[in-house]
Amino acid sequence: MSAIAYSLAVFVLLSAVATALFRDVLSAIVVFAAYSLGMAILYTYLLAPDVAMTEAAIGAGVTTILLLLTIARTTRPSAEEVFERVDVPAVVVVGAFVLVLATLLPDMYAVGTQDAPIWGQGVLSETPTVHYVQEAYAETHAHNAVSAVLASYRGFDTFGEAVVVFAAGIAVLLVLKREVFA
Amino acid sequence: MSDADSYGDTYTESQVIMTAVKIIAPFTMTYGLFLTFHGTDTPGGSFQGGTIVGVTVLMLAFAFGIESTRRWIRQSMIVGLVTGGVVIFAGTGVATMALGGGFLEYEAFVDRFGISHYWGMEAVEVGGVALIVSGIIVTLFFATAAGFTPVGDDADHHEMGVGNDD
Amino acid sequence: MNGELLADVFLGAAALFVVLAIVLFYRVAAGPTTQDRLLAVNVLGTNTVVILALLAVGLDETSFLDIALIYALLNFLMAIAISKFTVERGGVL
Amino acid sequence: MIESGLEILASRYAYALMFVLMGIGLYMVIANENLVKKLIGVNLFQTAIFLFFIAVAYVEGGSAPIVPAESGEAVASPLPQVIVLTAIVVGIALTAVGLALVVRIYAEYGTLREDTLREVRADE
Repeated sequence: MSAIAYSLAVFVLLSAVATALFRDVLSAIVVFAAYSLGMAILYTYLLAPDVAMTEAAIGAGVTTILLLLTIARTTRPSAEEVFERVDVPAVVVVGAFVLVLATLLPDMYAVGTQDAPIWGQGVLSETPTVHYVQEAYAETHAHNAVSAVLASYRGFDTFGEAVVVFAAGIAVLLVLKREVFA
Repeated sequence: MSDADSYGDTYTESQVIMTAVKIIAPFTMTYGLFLTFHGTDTPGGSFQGGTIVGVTVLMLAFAFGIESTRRWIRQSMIVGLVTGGVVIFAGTGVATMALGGGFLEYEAFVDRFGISHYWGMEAVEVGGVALIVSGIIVTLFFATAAGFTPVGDDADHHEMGVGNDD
Repeated sequence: MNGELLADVFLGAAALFVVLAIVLFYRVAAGPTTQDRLLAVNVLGTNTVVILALLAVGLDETSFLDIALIYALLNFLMAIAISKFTVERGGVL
Repeated sequence: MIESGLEILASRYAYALMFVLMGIGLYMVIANENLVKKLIGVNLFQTAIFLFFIAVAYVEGGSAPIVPAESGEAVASPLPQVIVLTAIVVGIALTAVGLALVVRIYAEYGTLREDTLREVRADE
């Protein structure tokens, strides 16, 4: 039943175009929140509940508010016309970029097929994916394979990500030169 | 009063928002904690749970004034949360190394103490990532809300004076 | 067989709601003021909760309901933030 | 010819969507003058790549990666999902750094438009 996926794709595309074309930054932020909603449903449909949850928590709460605070601290340019004029040279460049990428399309595996190399057909008999799916519960006693990979198999990677988030927090405080909680 | 003044000066109380947040905040807090602690069995986990706990604080800040919430949350608390998270995460890894395994190789716990692999993961998820993420979300929010005031400005001195009261 | 048919009905309903979201998007794009757009996106958020619940039944994944729960809890946050700034700064934001 | 093209598009819709979204994100970074909108464009580009990873992990008719699954049932791959899940959180943290830089630029130069900014910098 891919009717959901197709209509979601249309919705996401519409909101992305609207985000790009709105002249008023506040409206662009509001439309970007709608884009995030569509993306979260698409992730859910593609069987990634953990990712959809992250997108829901971040997209509904944090992104919008950080963007809002930024324009509240700086400026919101007054706009007479609703939409921006389309920048034709940029459209040509971007169109060429998308066309070059689109030539790859026939060579990609269809969405949802198990022929893809990630599933270990052909030369690769056991890929990490196959191992995780088959052995994750026996080896880590975690029902959620995503958590098992996150905290156990790829724990070192997660440590790096956590430190990057930590460093980003410090960077913000340094850039704004401020002891926020003093 | 310039544009760059802090929000505390222009905060307006809204009965609707305060009531709504009072009702919803306990639920979001509980749900964030649920996701954090239950992440190994159901979808969710420390990244999501930590974010939702952080968002709860943002919600309170919007309802009750950003300045007063910032004063209510002490600096030591946030710094403790974030650095504590990094230390717990790294400490778990170093502990496994001290017990003869690799970095974050929880088999070492199983061999030495007989506790399940599962608890090593819980320590990293709850003690490490959740603390870091929730602390950083709150930090990012308050830092962006405070904005940038050039050094030596009057507003800066005023705020420092406020900060020294508690 | 009967169960499969029922799942298809739920998925079809979800698709219908997505189409409804596209229709609603007209108000987001056209809404003359930002407040109109904000309300439209709020309605889209409520719509999302319904779609996620329908997907949970249609795909037989009860865990998808948790995502719907997050949206139900956090959806009002953006409206609060924008209305707060509008009040505090006299409509300038 | 057209029918086979449509069929390719229909079976690989997620990748096609990803390409177009990448294009829109790139357009926002190139063409929009406002720095905040440029950052939104970077975010859009990012989500397009997340979509690619999630589409790779998807299995038609499978279930979410909660194991142990019933035997013989296909399960979506957890590995790309983990990568995306951490990347989203890191992405918002990095967006916040960008926004802090935007706030700082506004404090220094009093504008967020790229063309005005270039003029102001040229005058110095």
